[in-house]
Amino acid sequence: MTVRNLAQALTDAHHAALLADDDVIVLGEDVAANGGVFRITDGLLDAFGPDRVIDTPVAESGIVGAAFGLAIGGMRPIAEIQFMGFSTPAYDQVVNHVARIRNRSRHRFTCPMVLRIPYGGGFGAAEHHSESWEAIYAHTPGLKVVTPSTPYDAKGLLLAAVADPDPVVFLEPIRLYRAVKEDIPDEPYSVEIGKAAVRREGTDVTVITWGAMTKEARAAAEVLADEGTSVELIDIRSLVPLDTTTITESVHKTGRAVIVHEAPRTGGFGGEIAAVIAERCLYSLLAPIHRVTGWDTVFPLKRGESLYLPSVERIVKAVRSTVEDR
Amino acid sequence: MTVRNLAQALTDAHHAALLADDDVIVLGEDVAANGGVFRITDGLLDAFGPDRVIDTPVAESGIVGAAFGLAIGGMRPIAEIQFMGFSTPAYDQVVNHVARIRNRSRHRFTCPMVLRIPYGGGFGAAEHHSESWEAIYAHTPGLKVVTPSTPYDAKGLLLAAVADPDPVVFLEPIRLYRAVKEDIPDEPYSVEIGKAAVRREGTDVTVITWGAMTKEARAAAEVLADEGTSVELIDIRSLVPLDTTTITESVHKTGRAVIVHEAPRTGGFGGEIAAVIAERCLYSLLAPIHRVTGWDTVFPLKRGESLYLPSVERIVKAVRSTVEDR
Amino acid sequence: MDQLLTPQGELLGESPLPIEAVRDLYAQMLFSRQYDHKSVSLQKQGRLATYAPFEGQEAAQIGSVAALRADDWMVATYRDAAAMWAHGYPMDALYLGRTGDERGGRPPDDVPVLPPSITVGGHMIHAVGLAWAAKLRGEDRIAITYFGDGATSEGDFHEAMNFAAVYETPTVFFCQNNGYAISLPMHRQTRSETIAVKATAYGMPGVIVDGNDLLAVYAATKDAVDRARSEGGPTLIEARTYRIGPHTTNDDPARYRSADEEEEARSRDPLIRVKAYLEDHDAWGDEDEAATIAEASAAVDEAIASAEAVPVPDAAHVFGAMFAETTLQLDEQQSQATP
Amino acid sequence: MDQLLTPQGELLGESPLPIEAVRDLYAQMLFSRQYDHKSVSLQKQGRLATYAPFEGQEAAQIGSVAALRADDWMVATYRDAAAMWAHGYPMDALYLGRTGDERGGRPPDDVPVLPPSITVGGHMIHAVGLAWAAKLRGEDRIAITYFGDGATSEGDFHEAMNFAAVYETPTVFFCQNNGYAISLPMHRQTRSETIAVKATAYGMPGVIVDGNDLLAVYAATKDAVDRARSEGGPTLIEARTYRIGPHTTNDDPARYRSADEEEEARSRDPLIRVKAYLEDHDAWGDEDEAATIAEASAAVDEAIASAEAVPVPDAAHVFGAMFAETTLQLDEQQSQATP
Ligand SMILES: Cc1ncc(C[n+]2csc(CCOP(=O)(O)OP(=O)(O)O)c2C)c(N)n1
Ligand SMILES: Cc1ncc(C[n+]2csc(CCOP(=O)(O)OP(=O)(O)O)c2C)c(N)n1
Ligand SMILES: [Mg+2]
Ligand SMILES: [Mg+2]
Repeated sequence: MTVRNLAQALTDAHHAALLADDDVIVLGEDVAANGGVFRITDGLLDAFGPDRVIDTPVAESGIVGAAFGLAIGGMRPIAEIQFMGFSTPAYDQVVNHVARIRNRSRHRFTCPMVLRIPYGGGFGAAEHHSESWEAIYAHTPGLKVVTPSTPYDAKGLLLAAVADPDPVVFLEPIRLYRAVKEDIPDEPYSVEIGKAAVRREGTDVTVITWGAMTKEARAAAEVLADEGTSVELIDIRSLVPLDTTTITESVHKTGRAVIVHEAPRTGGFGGEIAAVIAERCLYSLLAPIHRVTGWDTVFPLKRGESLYLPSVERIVKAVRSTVEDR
Repeated sequence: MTVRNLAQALTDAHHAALLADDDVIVLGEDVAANGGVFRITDGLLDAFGPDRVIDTPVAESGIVGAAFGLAIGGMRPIAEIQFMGFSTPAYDQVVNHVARIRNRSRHRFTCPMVLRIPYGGGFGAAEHHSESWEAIYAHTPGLKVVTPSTPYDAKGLLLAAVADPDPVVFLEPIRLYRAVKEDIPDEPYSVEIGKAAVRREGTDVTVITWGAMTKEARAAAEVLADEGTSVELIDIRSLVPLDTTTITESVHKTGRAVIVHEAPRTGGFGGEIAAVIAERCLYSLLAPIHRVTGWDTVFPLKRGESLYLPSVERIVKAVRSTVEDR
Repeated sequence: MDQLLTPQGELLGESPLPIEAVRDLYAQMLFSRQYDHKSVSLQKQGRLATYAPFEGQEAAQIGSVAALRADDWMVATYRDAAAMWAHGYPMDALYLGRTGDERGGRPPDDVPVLPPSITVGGHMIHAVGLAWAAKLRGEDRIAITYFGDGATSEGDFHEAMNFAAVYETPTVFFCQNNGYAISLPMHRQTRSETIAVKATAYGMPGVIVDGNDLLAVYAATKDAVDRARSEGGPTLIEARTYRIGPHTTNDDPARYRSADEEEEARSRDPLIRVKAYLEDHDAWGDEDEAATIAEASAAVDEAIASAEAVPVPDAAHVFGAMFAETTLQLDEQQSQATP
Repeated sequence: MDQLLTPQGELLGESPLPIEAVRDLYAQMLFSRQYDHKSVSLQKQGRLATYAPFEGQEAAQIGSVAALRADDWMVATYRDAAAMWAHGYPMDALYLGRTGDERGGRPPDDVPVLPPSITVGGHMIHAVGLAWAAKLRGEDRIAITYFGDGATSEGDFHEAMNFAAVYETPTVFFCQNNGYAISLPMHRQTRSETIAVKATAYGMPGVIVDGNDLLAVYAATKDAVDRARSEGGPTLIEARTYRIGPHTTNDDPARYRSADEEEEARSRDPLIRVKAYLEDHDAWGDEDEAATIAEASAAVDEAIASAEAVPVPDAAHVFGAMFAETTLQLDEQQSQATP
């Protein structure tokens, strides 16, 4: 066991994956010599050489399209996009090719690749560096979409993603890279894709979230506990496949649900979760389902960021009104 | 007044828009000499000439990016993408540039353009020709997203979109192009963007849909009426801005809601509507909110299509179980 | 522009192929044309979904495939059925796909041909990735990708060419310049004189060949394939040809080109000159022609019959190939889809 | 590679600009460098968000802008503050933007400069659209777009170049080839010998100029601008320069390039040769240098002060510029955002 933050856990997972399977390669902009803009791939070039850790030109569609061909050709590429805001030039390759080849070839050709995308805001970044577009990937049949909120999950989910026979979009909450640490095993292990994690058990209200918001939600749960409200906190971890069982069981128990995400509200993945609850838990619901989300605006620059991001306060407020409601 | 089908109403609207304002131009693949793959722009080249009706190379990102510059430069471009499945190469231009310029320049530069995208299935098309990706556009702050289901709305919404000071993604239900006709005014008129249409008043259950599914839902409502179930049918017409008032008022009245869309269920825009209802109408709800949607699969080719598309039967079945539920 | 056979069928210089091989390839061209013509009429009868005819492009497709090895990767388009078939993709699978059935997208395990790309431009980089994989794995295979003049306007063409050059992947970029992107003529798609010259932007060799000349196409492709195989990197080939038919069965070429132009193009029909060449060398006669066409016709009919014999799909068909293992959501939905 | 001033400042041939004009441009270069240096230290103090220094690229930016008219469109990037400022974008607005405030994205109404593009590649086509609009509207304006070597790898570069050529828009594509895309050196981004040669793929003229040579940059840009203005269509200019500083204040160049290389580059500092040239012509002295630097320093400090004086934004700032008219959703959300 070693204490690692989420970024270090990801680096550790890369080492393990490259060591375990010669077909695994890493490609992306500045991932080799530079070790990646977030240093996630730092040290991999020295350890595994330029045939396995590959710097690419600035061409996201090319990166994903090449990875697609590499995967069909027998490799296991881990492709990095520097920030989610720069994933859109590759969006066509992802939805029209990566997500479809198994279906259109009836299992004959498959694309076991991992598409790593750092996402989310909260660090005063420049424009286009703080997006949360998980919903546009989750709405694409043929992709699995996961996002870790702990170092343990970061390593386990990335290794599971590399081992997965299908393409996995691996979303990394930038704000948590260095904000969360814990003791994690040095040996390889995997965390099952498609299972939510109950971060805290509770009886009064279910708070459902993922990625960086898990940290805010944990803090909110503390505050609420002090005022006597027992929060059950679910970190879905996997948007696709979604662990509806864990969600519905919890809401049946608590009768209340608050969904928290950083992405803009309209069309955000919170809508999907609310729909699942409204479809399956209606008779258990004691109060309206609340969403605490980013607004339907462009993600603001540094000086306006705090006005946009769901805060501990906003989560606490929403939970309070939910439990008061009847 | 002239009887026109939805396609003819769109052609009529193009004539009106080009006639009314010299800054209006039309560009896209095969829109000029060929009149567009669906003949929507047929006759425009002869009427307005090659400076206003422009064939482009096969380059969707270029089409939208050029239209963006043209719009900032004072023109009012109507850009056509041939099928929604081919809109993804332009997705980066749409979300990172078109949708943002007003905000990032604080109103100094604006992009009054219309992006026309034929969408949806049901006509046995080749791969990539039947997608319903409205949710990925509706989740992008800065865009308005509309879709007509009648010839009257087709003309009125398109003229409203051209007149709008902001970018409008105009989604055209391919299956309805020639499937619906009605008498529409010959002179220009506009239909307000952001207002839903109640296609049928009812008391037992609210069915909410848009685009091609409006036709199936109407037929389902007939069947249900014969069995004594009174359906209130809402065609939202505009996904962004969404007319939540019309939706919530109806559900408060009926106490039941069924949402119908063609897109895959997970992450579809139906989730947003269910979330709005679960947030605002919970205490009026007598039954779970049902979604009748496409499946979480790639849109099937001709021979499998009928297994995928929401049918009158599936809608009727869902409404029945909703009204029986208590 | 490289040419070895004049439109009249006289040989300029010497043939890169023995006469028997040319006979076989000519037979393949006749097979392809049968496939193409029958596809058009089947579509008219509503038995196929939209079809994209390749009439006039047989020399480009058959001649280039002749330069490949059986295990070389192929990534082609909706208009390249002749090339795919010549490389081992079964005709019945091609037909099955065109009836609107995903099962047509699965070639036999030993056929390294991806299902045809319907999107324009996105597939070229896949041939770069496949060739790169072969290189990294030390496999002695190359990858060829087929695309049209219109596809060169897409940004993905640029990125594919650049990646292939930067990583020196064994990829052959085979462009069939048939003069049009649906209704847009080549000279309005780009201001470069040729497609081949675009290779300069990537430090890649670019060659132009008469795409209606079976032998010249073979020779040019063989050069490129040999270069790729011997670690010489990628090549762009521009095969100048013409789409004699409509863009697809939904298209009306009269809207954008003249009957004279089409007539003139027909006179350059790629089959004519090969036949003339073979006849001049007493390697082909009317009975060969008749027998081969009859054989082709029968083979095509058989392929159609077996495609149409495939039972209508059920729900499992729609849900069964999304992932290696199904998901909770897919299971739930499949049960809802099965009344 | 075109050169008019040697690194030592001797003039080859004759100057395209009168000496007074060169004096002004040199003063602009000094202003720009003040801006750049102060930005780096402000960022270190946490008073600016990430900053992308342009030190070493002053001749390319100031020299090219000198060839523009006030109403010509400019579409540039995060590294082109000098060009934007020289074309009228106020320094305080540039600083405001860099503190992380959208209000910095709004130049005065008579300044035809778009806010800097942060995404790489997507903005070039905007200069094509703007130039096209001017052409369609009969306005006598051209559009120039600035981008780096790395941006030429994006598919959007290809589509922008192609559209500009096909529609003959009055667009100048000004590439500052500063040797790197973050850590990736130019020769690993593409296999073409130069960026300029890529113009061939579009039938467009492409020229290479010493980007550290103020006069050569001016001359080359003037040619391209004149061609565009006289309906001669677009031009690609490759200005060979070097990014002396890090990619951004988050970047550590030691990871991918040597100190020697940086040293050698510093010796080609674009300011040195202009100063030497002016001094040789007794058009500049130490007092001019000192006075101008002092003036620049004061102007920059003032710009910083006024940027930092802008009050912290409220909710209206976040919601107020999404559409011309607000929506129900935005109103509801804004009220929720205002405690
Ligand atoms: C990304 C994308 N955009 C548009 C289309 C519609 N489309 C199908 S074929 C075609 C023209 C392609 O021309 P070319 O590359 O020359 O191939 P050809 O059809 O002539 O063989 C277009 C625009 C598409 N399939 N994909
Ligand atoms: C679409 C996109 N991909 C990646 C990035 C991250 N990024 C910012 S600058 C840069 C390198 C650009 O290099 P170049 O075009 O040479 O410009 P320079 O920074 O050298 O001035 C990259 C990859 C981005 N901003 N946008
Ligand atoms: Mg073509
Ligand atoms: Mg650079």
